[in-house]
Amino acid sequence: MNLNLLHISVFANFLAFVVIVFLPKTWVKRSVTVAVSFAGIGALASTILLFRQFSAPAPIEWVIPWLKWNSAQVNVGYYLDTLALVMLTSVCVISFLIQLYSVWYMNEDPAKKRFFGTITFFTWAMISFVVSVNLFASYLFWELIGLASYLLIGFWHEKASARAAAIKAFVMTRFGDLGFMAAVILLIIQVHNTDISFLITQAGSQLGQTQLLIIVGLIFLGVMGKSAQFPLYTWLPDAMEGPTPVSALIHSATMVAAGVFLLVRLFPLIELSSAGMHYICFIGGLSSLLTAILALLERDMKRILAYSTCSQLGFMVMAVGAGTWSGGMFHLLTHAFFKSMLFLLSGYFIFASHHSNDIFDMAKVPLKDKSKLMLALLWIGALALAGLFPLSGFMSKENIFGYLLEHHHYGIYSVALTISFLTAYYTSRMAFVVSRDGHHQMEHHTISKGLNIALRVPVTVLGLVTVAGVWVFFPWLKEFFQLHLELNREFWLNFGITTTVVLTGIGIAYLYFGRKTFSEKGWVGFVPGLDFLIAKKFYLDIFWNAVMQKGVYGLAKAGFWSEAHIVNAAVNNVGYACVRGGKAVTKLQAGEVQRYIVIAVLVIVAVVLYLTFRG
Amino acid sequence: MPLSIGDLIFVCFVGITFAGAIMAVSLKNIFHNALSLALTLLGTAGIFVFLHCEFLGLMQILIYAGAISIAIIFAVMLSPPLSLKPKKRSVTKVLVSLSVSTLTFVTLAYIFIRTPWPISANADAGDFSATHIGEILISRYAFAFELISIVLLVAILGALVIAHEEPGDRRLDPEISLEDERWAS
Amino acid sequence: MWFYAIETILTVAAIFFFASSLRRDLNVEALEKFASVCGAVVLASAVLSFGFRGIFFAGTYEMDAFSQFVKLILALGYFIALLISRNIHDIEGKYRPEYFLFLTTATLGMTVLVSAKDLITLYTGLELSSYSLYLLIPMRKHDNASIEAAIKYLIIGIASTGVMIYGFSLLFGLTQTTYLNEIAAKLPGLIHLHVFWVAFFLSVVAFLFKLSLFPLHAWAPDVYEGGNAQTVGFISTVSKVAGLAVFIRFVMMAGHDNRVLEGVWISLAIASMTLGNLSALIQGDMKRLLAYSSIAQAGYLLVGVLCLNDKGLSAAMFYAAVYVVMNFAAFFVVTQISEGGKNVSISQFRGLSSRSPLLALVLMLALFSLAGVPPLAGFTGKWFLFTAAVSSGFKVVAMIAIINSVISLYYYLVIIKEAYTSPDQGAYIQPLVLSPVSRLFCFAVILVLAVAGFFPGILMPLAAKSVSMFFG
Amino acid sequence: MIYNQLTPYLLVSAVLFCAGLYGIIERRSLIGILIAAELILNAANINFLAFGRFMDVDKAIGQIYAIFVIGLAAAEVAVGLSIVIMIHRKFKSINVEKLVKLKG
Amino acid sequence: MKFPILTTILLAPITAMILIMLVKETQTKLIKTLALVGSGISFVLSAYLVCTFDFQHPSFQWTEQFFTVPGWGIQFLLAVDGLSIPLLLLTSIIMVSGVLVTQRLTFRVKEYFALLLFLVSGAYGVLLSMDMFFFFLFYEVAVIPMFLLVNVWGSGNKVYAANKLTLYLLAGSALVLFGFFILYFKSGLYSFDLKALLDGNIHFDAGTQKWLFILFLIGFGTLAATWPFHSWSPDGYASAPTAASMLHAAVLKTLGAYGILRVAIPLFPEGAKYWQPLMLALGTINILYAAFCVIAQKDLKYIVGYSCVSHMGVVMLGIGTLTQTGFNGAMFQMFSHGIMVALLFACVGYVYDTKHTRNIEELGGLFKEMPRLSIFFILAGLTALGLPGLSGFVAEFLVIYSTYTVSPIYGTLALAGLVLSAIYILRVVKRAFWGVPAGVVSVGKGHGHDQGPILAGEDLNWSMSIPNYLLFSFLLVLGIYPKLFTDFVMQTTALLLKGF
Repeated sequence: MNLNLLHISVFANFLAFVVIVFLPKTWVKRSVTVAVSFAGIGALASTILLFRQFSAPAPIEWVIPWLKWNSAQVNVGYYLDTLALVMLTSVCVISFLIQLYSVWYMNEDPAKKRFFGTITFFTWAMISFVVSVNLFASYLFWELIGLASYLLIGFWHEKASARAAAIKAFVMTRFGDLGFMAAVILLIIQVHNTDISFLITQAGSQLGQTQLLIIVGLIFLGVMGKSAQFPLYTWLPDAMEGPTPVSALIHSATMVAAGVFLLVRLFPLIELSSAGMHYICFIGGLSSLLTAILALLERDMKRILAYSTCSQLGFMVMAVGAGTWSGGMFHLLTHAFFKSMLFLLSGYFIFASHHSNDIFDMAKVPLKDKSKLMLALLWIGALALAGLFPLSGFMSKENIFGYLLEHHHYGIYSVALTISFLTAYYTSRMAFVVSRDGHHQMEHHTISKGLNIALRVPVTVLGLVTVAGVWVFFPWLKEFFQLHLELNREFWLNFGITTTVVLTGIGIAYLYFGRKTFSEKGWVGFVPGLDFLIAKKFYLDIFWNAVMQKGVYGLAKAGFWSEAHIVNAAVNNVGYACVRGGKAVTKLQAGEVQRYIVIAVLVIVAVVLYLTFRG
Repeated sequence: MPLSIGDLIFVCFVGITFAGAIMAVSLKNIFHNALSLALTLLGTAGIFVFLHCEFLGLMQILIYAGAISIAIIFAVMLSPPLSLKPKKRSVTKVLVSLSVSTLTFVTLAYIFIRTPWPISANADAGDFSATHIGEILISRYAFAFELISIVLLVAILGALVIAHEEPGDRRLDPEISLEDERWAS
Repeated sequence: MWFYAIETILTVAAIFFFASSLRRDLNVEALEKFASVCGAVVLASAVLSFGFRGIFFAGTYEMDAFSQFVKLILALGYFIALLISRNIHDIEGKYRPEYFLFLTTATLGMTVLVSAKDLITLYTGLELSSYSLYLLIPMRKHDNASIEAAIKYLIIGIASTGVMIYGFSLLFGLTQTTYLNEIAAKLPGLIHLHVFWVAFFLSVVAFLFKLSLFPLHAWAPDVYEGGNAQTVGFISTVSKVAGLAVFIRFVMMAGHDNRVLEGVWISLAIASMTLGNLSALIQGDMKRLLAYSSIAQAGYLLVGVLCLNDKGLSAAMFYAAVYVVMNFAAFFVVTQISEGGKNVSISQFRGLSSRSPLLALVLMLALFSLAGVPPLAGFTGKWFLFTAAVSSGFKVVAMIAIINSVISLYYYLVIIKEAYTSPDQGAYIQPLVLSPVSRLFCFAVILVLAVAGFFPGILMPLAAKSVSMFFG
Repeated sequence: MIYNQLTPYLLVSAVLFCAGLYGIIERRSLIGILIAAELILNAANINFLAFGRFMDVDKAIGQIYAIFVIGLAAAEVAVGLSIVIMIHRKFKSINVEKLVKLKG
Repeated sequence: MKFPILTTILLAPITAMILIMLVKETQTKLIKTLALVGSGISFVLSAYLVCTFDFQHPSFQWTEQFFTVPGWGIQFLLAVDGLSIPLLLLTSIIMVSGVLVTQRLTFRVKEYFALLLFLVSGAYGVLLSMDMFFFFLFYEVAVIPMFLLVNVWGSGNKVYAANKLTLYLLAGSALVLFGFFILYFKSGLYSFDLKALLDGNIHFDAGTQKWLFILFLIGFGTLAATWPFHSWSPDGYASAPTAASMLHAAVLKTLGAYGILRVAIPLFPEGAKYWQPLMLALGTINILYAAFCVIAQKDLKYIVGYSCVSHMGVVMLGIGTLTQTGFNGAMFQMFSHGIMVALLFACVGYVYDTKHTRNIEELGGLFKEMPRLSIFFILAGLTALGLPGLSGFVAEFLVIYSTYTVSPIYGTLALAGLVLSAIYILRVVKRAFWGVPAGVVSVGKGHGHDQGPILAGEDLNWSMSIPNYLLFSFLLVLGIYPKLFTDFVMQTTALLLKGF
């Protein structure tokens, strides 16, 4: 029964994809219905599965052999323990909600069919990645996730920026993916088995410390790509070129979540390499900090959210690197819900401000033209992101802080605090600005009733989860994630510190943006050089552009040149040499018969001399 | 080594032959060349006699010195402006030809002198007579003898066909003159 | 008397042509038809007398397996030559009997050449064929090139024959006989003498000339360009095969375990192949190109001969046999394309496939076969040649030959490209109508080239049998 | 007794041979070339007869060789001359150096 | 006597060719039907062979022998094993789709199909022949028709391309030819029987092995477009008509690699070991160099051509590992790459015939204009960049995996090739397929005669996309369930290593 439910949750989206592919071109509406209803079935099945399977003693395993060669075998199938289960459910549910939302958002897009086809495919790939039995199979779906995100980011391919962003996303993540692939290959070579259950239990003991470090490093390279870690995060802000639901999906439960999930999934293996852990922690913290800084001056709402995603992902990675898989994972879960909600809301506000992403344009829209519900949810989401009690974000962050304190990682703790402060500042900056009452008169958009549901239901559900979800499921979560939320002295100390930091952040944001007059840059303008660095995006985009332009395209041009001037020239010259030889030889054939005879006689005499004087 | 009379005569014939040969290839006038060739052939006939081949010597004079030379002279006569206006020799060509033929001669002479020829002890004992030649010719070499008649037939007929003057040939069409580059189509 | 089938029939044919040359009211068409029939009869007699063996005229003339096989090839070439000698535009009708006569006597001379076991007979046969060919070239009317070609041919010919007869005289001095068998018998006492090898080499110079091998190749391009296509086709195939046959006889007379001249043959083969192929690369006239190609082909043949074993010789004979067909086929296409018997430049092949697909196909197959492209006879022949060369230890020669055949492919490809490229837009395409006999000939060529290429098992045993007599 | 030795004859023939060779490659006149070719054949003839005399061989054979050479030389000259005459008729010249249209 | 199925596979296209030559030029329908029937028969029979093939049995099956040349060790011997049978299927698939793709041809139809059938019969012959004479015979038969196909039906700089392609390949094959003669001689068998040679446990001494191996490597490698002997391939394909490019890129290149696996590896194990570093290096250079070259290209056909070269590098790398997995991967790549590149060429050919340009800077928005075609192109492109779920990934994984077992450095470099392939494929998709349709279509001067005029912007219709579906289905099926394929070659590739 549980296996069947699992089948349903995994293949519901896939089925939708297949059906949509084979639907005739003109059946656009029906394809939307198919997608949403199948996703709904999947979400339902996974939720039921969550309740039935959560406390089950043994994971579901279901295996079919896929590829075999002399030294190893690769299987595909399910390995569903609680970790995967939780992830599965959240992916299914969030994806369903986002698809529902897309019914509104994509209503007028002619290419809806393609959109829903791809998004169901995307969801399926992510789900399959999550439940995959084998690391190799995980890799397969990992790549498919990349493909789907590529197709979705480039969905509006008429825009040059969308095309560029899609390629950037795919190539940069692929760069990381190859690390993953190399890791898989090395694992196969070293331990001949890449089953997840094997890797997290026995593989570590069969590997030396160096091998382990290499493998962990390579896996983390994949994570850096997918989860947008320094220095590969630059694709993520650009990925905002896709439709907003896509951003919501990519930034919450799929794509970027895959990286962190992979880290958590393999945590027992990764944990064994302390150097690897340090490295992961460092990279996570660095990315988190840098992207948080980048968000400080951003005006594009979606990009702010994107940077915040990077930052939060870095935060999770840092937590995992610091040694708490549960901290990372739990934050991933809570973050998935409120971040997807924020993105969906951004879709609404962009719509409300006549398709401008700029928060200061949104500020110009009169308050009465903004839905109160949406504003409320925006604040909920923003504060959850900032980590304010009692929202889900608070809980998951507090968990991490608690762990850090408990294990005396004070350095990391302080970095985390800084990030927390920055997060609180820029999220509330965004919320303050968006919820301003503007005076620009704009004609009011009306949203038809059916669509209204599609718009409101998903965000409301996500909002509810953000507010109440963790509290409802608290006992389960606490048990499973071993949350560091004992109400002891340290907890209160921690609570005090973090709340102070968050409130300070919000307060500063209020000072600059909450009142009647506001400055665009806020306090950042006072820090010398910071705005410059932000404007240059820490030179990272420039660096990667240079790698692309100077490196790859430079080499391409070099290849082109050598092709023309070395390889082809060599071949052509052989031909020319033959022709030249022909011309030279025919000089002997000058038409004078006596010359012919002289040549012949000379050769004959030479032969005669040879015959006379040989040996 | 003292020279006998025979030697002297032999040397005379050789001298005639050489002189004729050299004149035949070096004089500029074709007519003189042809005459020199006849001289050479005469000299050669004399040498043949020294080789006990009187019959061949006769044949040489009859066929060669007679028929061939006359045929050549005939050709010379037939073609009025045939005698080229003596042009200057190309020095390069003479040098090249001279060195090539000298090289050849040196090579041949070296070989001939170095070779231990299997000379028979009683060299002059055999039957050199024309009768014997005739016997062998129509027995052993009968087939070749028959064949040579076909060769001669072909040669004569061919000469007739090729040298036959077409009515229109005299009028030389300037388009197909030697200077025209196009006739090689 | 029918032992001499081919020779007799050729002589009778010669007499007939001679008689018809005396007639004033000549029906050229009837004569051409008769000539074709005559060729067929000669071919048939060659087939019938294939198995005949015998020694005649006091040992000067012998029909053995080798000579009969070669005569079969010669008769085939003769037949093809007469078959394609219809509607010759560049030889006047009134000279047609002489044309056929000289072709016939040339063939007769060659049959004598391959059967002669005596140097005098051989010399006579050689001269008979040579003179006939010298006379054929200038018969092309109104074309000064043909006369120039003829005199060049003649001069080089008589020079090489002179060298040969000088060599014969030395051979005579050393062996005191004119019989090939007796010369062979006396060899053991002579092979240590340098002068013997000199004499031997000088003796084969005229055959190198017939084969158009380096260094006596130089007449070929000029003669091919100057002569009319049928004659030149005949010279490049039949005459070459005869030269090859007598060359093989000479070389085998010196013994198959004797490697004194090996280095010479190798050098000549390599020089011929390379020179021929490189020169052909830059040619514009089709016949001239074929001349250079035939020089190269002679080089390939020599590769087979220099192995001096049954493999090499049978490969050479196989190749010679298919060479006759493919080279004649190429010349046949030239005769069909040429306008009024004029020379054909390569650009004139353009659009041939639209004018006559069959002819284009024949051209392509013939040229590919010459280039050694499978599955055609030329490929199989080369395969045998190179197999023989490698297994006799001549790896470098084989490699050079293979490289050469790649180079040669270029100029064949250029022609084929022209033939198959569509004519320029707006260009008037004159369809080429082939006579039924020509069509039949085309089909026969295609069949032969394909079958001999793919089923070498048919022809190869014959070739192998013909040379096996050299190896006891 | 020079004339009773083989080598002098051979040397004479070599001289004739080389003179002929020289003529063939040097002469401008086509008839000159034909004449030179005759010298080569004569050189061979001297050889045949000399070998015929000095070697242990049927004395007729060398002579028969020579007879054939003479006979064929006659045919050769006939053929050659006919072509030369034709050349003269067409080109008004028998200079071999002018016959260089066929080349390349 | 059992039905001579292999001979029938070989004879079907030849018979069709002869029949076509006898048909009148104007009966194009009949000609096309004949071509389809001829290639269809081979397809059905090879599919039948695949189904009935006993893949547990490593050595030759279905042996057929007909005639011999006494004294020369030549015989007409046909047989298949695990190496040849997948490629046989590949050939027939490509041929059928090639014929289907060319249904609109109106220019010199008769000759076109005759040549195409001739070419494919050569390919069959190479795969089936177990005698070096016939192997080589068919090898060149497969190479030669391309010359006319490019010259007559090609486009662009076709004369140069045709000459280069033909001469280059024949120069390469000259080495092979030479090698065969040496084998004939050195093996001591004095026979061209390849089967006997392979079964005979003949050991060549180390020195011989070394130079013979490199001879065959370069000889066959030229056909497999090994760097630096690859330059015929992009030029040739850019100029060739669609079906010819398909067949050539898919089948003929594969034959080069097949030759190495068939002849060089099992006969010269020590030579292979000696030259292994070279093979690895060449394979890697092939992958990277060609990938960089693609990035700089603008012509769609050049792009596909160079990517084809890059992918053949994977094959070479797989062979160079000298491991069973590597061989499996190489075989897998041959098959998958063949199908993929055929699909790519089919799409590009259609684009060119429709838009009369192949310059990606002049194209754009094809996805809007012809979505079905674009999807096929993109899917094939995704196979090219090694996307899991499509067959290209499995092949590249197997090869890279085995490369890692031999040399992690080359493995890593090969991995980098995957990034590059992503860059170039996506670049094409971005420039040519995405975006808004380019307004002005410039009609190129030397456009080919491959197909009749098509209205600008018309998408593939159902019947035209049948070959695309056919090809893609193989990419998908093998990508999803690769065991189907690897089971076939497993036993035979193990046998290849018996001398190691």
